Amino acid sequence: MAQSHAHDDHAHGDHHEEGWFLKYFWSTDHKMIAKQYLLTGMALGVIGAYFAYVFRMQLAFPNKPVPGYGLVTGSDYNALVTNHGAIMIFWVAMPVLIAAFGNFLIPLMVGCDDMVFPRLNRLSYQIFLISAIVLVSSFFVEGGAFGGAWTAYPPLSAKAEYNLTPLGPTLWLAAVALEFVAFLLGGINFVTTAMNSRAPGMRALDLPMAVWMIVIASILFMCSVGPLIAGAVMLMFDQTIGTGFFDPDRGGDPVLWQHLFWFFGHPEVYVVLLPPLGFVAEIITTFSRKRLFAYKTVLYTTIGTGILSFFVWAHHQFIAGVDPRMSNVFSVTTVLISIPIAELCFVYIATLYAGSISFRVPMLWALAFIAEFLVGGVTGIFLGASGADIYFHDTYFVVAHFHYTFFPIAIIGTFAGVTYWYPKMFGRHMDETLGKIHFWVTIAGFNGIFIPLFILGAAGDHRRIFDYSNFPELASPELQAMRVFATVSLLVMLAVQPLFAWNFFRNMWKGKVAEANPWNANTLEWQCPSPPPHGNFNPMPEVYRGPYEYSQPGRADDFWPQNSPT
Amino acid sequence: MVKPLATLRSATGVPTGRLAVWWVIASEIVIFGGLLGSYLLHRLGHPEWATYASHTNTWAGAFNTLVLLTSSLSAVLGHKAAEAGDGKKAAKMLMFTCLGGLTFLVVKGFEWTYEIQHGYTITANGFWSFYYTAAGLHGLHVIAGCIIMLFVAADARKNKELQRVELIGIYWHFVDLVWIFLFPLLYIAK
Amino acid sequence: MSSNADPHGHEHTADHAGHHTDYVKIWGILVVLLVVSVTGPMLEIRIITLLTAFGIAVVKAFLVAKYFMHLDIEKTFVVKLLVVCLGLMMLFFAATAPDIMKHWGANWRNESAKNANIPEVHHEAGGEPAAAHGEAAPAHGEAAPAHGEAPAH
Amino acid sequence: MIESFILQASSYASQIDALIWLIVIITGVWFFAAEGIFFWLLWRFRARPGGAPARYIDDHEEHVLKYKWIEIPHRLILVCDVVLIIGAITVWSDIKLSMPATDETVRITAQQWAWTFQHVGPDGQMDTEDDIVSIDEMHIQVGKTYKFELMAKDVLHSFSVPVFRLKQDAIPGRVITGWFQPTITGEFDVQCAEICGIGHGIMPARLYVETPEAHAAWLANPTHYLAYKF
Repeated sequence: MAQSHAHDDHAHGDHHEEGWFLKYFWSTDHKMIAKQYLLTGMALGVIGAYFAYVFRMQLAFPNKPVPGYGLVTGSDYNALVTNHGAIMIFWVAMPVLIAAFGNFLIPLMVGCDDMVFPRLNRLSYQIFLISAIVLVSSFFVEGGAFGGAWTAYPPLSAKAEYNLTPLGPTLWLAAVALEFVAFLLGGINFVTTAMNSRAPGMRALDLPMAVWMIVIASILFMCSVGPLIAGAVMLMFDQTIGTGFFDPDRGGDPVLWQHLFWFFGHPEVYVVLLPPLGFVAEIITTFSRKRLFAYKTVLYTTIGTGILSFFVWAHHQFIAGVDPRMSNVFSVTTVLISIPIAELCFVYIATLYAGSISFRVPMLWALAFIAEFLVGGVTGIFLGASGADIYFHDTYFVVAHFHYTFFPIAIIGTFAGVTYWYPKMFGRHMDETLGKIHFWVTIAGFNGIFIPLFILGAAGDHRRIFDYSNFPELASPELQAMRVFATVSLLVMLAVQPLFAWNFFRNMWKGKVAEANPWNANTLEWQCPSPPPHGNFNPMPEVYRGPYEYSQPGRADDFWPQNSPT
Repeated sequence: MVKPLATLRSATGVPTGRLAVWWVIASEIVIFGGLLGSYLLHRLGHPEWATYASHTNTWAGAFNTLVLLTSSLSAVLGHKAAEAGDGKKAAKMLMFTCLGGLTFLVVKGFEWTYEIQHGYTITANGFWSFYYTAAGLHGLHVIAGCIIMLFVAADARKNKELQRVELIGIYWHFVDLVWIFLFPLLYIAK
Repeated sequence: MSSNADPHGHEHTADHAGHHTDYVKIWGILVVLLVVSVTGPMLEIRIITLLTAFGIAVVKAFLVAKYFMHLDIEKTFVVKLLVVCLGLMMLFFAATAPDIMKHWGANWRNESAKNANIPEVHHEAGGEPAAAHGEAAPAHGEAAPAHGEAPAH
Repeated sequence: MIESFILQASSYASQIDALIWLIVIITGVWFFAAEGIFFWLLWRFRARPGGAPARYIDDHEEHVLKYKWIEIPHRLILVCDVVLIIGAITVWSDIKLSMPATDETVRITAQQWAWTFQHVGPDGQMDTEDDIVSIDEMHIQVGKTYKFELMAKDVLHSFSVPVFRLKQDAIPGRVITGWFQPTITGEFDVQCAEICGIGHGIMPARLYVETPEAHAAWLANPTHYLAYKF
């Protein structure tokens, strides 16, 4: 029952034929809102990647005009680095991983027709779109964009006479605040739908891991963003009205902002980590035809990691002037949080045992996620141990560490999710060979960028310095050669991305038509037509078993959909 | 706009509307918690703020607390009426709650103009910055509550969506709770 | 998430209907507590001020949450969620206090906060005569409030 | 592990490098074990045409495997973490918490885009007539233990001397103290490690660790450097 994507005929309820605008821009259908988030996130991902290209060219070939940008001055460099970080975390990782896949998957995997509050869902996307526009507009205002790092530490971010960009910081802060509002509204939708609208017969432990992970991520976000919203109000007043919340001369304290920011900051990195872990769980079970190893262990370690993530935030501030005695406390909790995450990785690796692993493109991405994330997790111990962090803090070692965690999360996790659910989202298949070429070049390029950065960080390269020629020790030819190598690897990686774009957009119309369950998976989203019509299921599914009952002994085919009675 | 089937299901036993409002309350606790926590940190660190705080008008604060408590009473009576299915009484009670909110804002308006005229503006010093930010954010929530209440009362009068009376009631009680803590922190600790 | 999956839970669970606390009585108690919490601090005794102002605020909050918000008959995971959020705020307060509330520590001291700590003895920032404690006499003198900050470091 | 990339020029540099070595060994073992098993499983259980299908692991076998593959590594990691924590805290406490008897004090002030160093001068007393204040240059004597008082005038900065393994943020409104003891002579870089605006990349300073004679010579004729009352 292949349905061409262009025309949405469905049997569920009478639905007048919507106009072009209503269908694509004013839709309350969770699947359309998911695609809106996905495409907006990808568009901003292109902008973020462009910033990375420009400042990496400046680092490799200092003070030479960068093709496609021109000469990169000190303030340009700071603005590019600041907004590369902010865009990639707030406007690429969160919308794509939580909002796009959350919107698309939760109603389908839970077996209901839509999100609980469709109009609130549409409103949250619109507020997110406004926040993206406000952020991009901050580049065209007088004085340029905000250049005080994505952590926006006052007094630099609070006073225009220090950051020399009068309008940039306020616009940047307004964009971030709007983005928080969008994800608070979205989060409520995700959590309520997942908790309340489960299909009849679906117990909590029958939920696929992807739903659990997105729900726990939303809960972590909602419980941690509060103090930063209060902080953003205070910083906005400091910037505009001239109050002294973070001004040491007027009774304020800059360290308070650091605490408010990182109290949100660390749970935030787990907010973006959990959804890809959920996608990886779905993909490795499907392509190794194996039951997820120790479902309960995965769930309880995830909840444990979530709780522990509230106790570790000051490891970002070991040498930032917090009391050294507190640093010891946070060093203990930070090193201890490596235990649940290591356990999670071991459980995923153990799932592959006694499987029959087929290396399709989604599986390649999911396996690459595990392999690369292990590097990120392991190098985090160097920074969590307070003694070693004295040297490593704010060097390129830190940059390499968090790219080995963020890149698997935001890029590898997204490609895994997109290639796996593409047939369901668009009703057609992506090309396999193009996918593999894109995979191998991207992974090779990624490692080529960040392994040299580990070495540069160990050699003493500090962050956010646009020209190392002022530092004799760092201006040595060997270190400069490594910076050039990293930049060239970035160029190689960026060069292959249009291949993915071509594969992604062309196959929406020209790709091989996909059947309902191309990967023979068990979860509910594969039990309705691709792409699912408005109202998703007809009739509404009942659930009889867990999501991972693959290779049941004594059954003909090696998968057992959740909703099939026999 | 036909309601999706998802809204009618209640796997946790808590109706969807109320579950969503509890999540709103949870995220609001963390927002006000962050702001009041920062205020308390500074307040305990700077004993001299007590002298600045002596210029707040305790009587206005006390009267406002009384107003909000009374409006909480009418909100819960409205919820009781809605449960009994009496949409008209529920709407009347909600309008009374809204009136309480407006009185609160009017009293705050007079209070603030008096203080600003005497030079205690938001940029005067740390205490007044927190005073206007915290009370201002709370005031915004009172305004938002009143506006939503008007819509809910309009529907309730026609006996439609009666469960929303309870939902806006919970939100209003939370706004009252925040003021119950704001009052001693800003007005009494002298 | 408790998983009693009653398939089609009726939209408006009726568990509230049979519950008739006398709301006006609760309101009466709250008003009495308010009066006490306002008069208590007037005795100028610090411990009484703390006890009445903040102790009673907690009691009032408990009453509103229990009776008005019906948290006593709400599902337990909702109560747990709200308590966890409060706990997070206390955690944030406890871990941030050594840096913000205290102005010195191991190998550091907060000079600017320390200077500001010298309570202006009997004169308001801006030098108008001492506003007698508690009495709401409008402080005359120049309206422009001098910043209450420490001498520029 | 990092001494091959950068010199060890202060007394506690070797302590930090030893801690880094400890972390490299512990995390390296776990990392290569996990990746090794991971790639082995991929190769061993790859889907071959006509190969064995996937085997269903029932709850009992999963419980046994879980104990072997998850519980035991879980406990071992806990032991490794305890060792790491003890190492980290001892190094941290020696450097940041304790303040040994210091011979001299240096006052370092960071501002938007320059470092100001106030040396005690020949009389050894701070804030006396003969203090020597120099911009972007710090002159110290090898072997002496120095106490530094770090301040910032405007925004956050961070005093970082990679070869000393010394890094401490400077916060406006706060005075943060610490210590270091140079062990080899030479000219070294001082970097700002906290973003402080447009000039963050162009506020390097030079650190001159001199022999006692050279230091005395420098002290003798401070006219060469900016000497003015602070």
